[in-house]
Amino acid sequence: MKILYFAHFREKANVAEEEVELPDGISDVNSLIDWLESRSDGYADAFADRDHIRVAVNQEHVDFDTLVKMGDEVAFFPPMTGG
Amino acid sequence: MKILYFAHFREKANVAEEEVELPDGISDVNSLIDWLESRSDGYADAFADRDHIRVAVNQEHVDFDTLVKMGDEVAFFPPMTGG
Amino acid sequence: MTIRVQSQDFDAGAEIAKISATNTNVGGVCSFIGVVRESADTISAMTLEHYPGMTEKLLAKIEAEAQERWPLEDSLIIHRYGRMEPGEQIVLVVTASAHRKAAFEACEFLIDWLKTKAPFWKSEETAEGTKWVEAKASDDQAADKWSEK
Amino acid sequence: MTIRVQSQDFDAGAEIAKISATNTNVGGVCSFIGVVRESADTISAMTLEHYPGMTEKLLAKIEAEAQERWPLEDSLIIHRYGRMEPGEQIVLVVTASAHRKAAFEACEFLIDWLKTKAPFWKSEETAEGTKWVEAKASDDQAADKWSEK
Repeated sequence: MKILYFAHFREKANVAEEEVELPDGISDVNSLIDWLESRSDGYADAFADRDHIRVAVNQEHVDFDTLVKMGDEVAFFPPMTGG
Repeated sequence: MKILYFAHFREKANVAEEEVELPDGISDVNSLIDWLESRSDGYADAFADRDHIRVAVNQEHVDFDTLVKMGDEVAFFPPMTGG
Repeated sequence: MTIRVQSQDFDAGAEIAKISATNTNVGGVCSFIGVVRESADTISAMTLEHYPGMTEKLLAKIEAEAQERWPLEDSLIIHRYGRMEPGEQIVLVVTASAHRKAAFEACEFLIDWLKTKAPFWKSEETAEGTKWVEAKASDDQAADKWSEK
Repeated sequence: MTIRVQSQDFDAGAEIAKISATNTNVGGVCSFIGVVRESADTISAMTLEHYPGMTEKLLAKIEAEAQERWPLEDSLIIHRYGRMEPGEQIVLVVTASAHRKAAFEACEFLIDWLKTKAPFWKSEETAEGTKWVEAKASDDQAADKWSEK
């Protein structure tokens, strides 16, 4: 699975993009976040405030209960501030 | 009194601007229109549909019961269609 | 805070760029360009007549009202008169503000107002000859929505 | 019906003029230019980051939605990314329609949407260092008013 990090997610996790092998038991965005948080203090910090996490799976903005699988492109970012 | 005519008022009355001496008894826009109508068939035609007459006295859009006097600049025109 | 009533065409892009560069408090610039449209009657041209003197006076008044109602950093109204063919520009309204909502509202307020309250009259050249354009109820309604209670 | 996501600046005036000349069904062209504003914290610059690929996809989708909801003759969105200083242009939205109300509504819809739903993130350089700009509730409310029932 390819994971992209934008804005403060990139800064706190200290990675812009990575390929990960998913451990067993990860089926949706919620469980993916739980696992990522456990990887390091930086990741834990990035994902601490769940209300401010936005997620896209294969470039579609989705909810946390969306299913994810190997081969997906998942992106984490804060609420948008364009325009 | 200086009277200006715009759009179809100018075409029907066949005058763009004129200086008139007011006869006695003309005190407001209503009585001014009554008098103008009586001057010729062209004027009568121009002022026939009172709902579509707009009037300005000294370049201020006003109601028909507004008082007028010698020295005023009075203008007649249809509803505006700018922009 | 500029008003121009003129027969000659204008360079909308250059005018908008000028307003946009006003000062660093400007966060948004909204503009509207009115263009002569070819309607169902296939107009070959239209002619705009106005009331010189009163037009400028009223435009200055309404621009001042927009300045009072919205926190504008700058604004511009250019309105043409005379004969214009389809595709030609008739009117330009530009508003600049710190915030986009103010810029949008003031711009729409000004154009709605110009349509119904500024002393301009349009005549159209159609296949059957020249005729005066009738005022539209929808334009009055658009202008009325800005009336203050 | 054009979308550009780019780091370089754009000539807003020339872009607006192009849309305005689309065809003789165009009666009104509305445009909005978003500009980097010097705020209370006196920003020296801001940097816009985006999600390449997803941005273009979403912008195309929202432009198609605007085309469906309003009778537009043409539209243009240009959104920049990268570092920009106060006074620089960030975004341009232009809409052209036979009628001004459609042009205004579609333009405001697009910019409200870009503020809240397009994958762009701003960071500001302030006296205390660089910080990410927080999303504003007022922007969400502006975008929500366009939600279809």
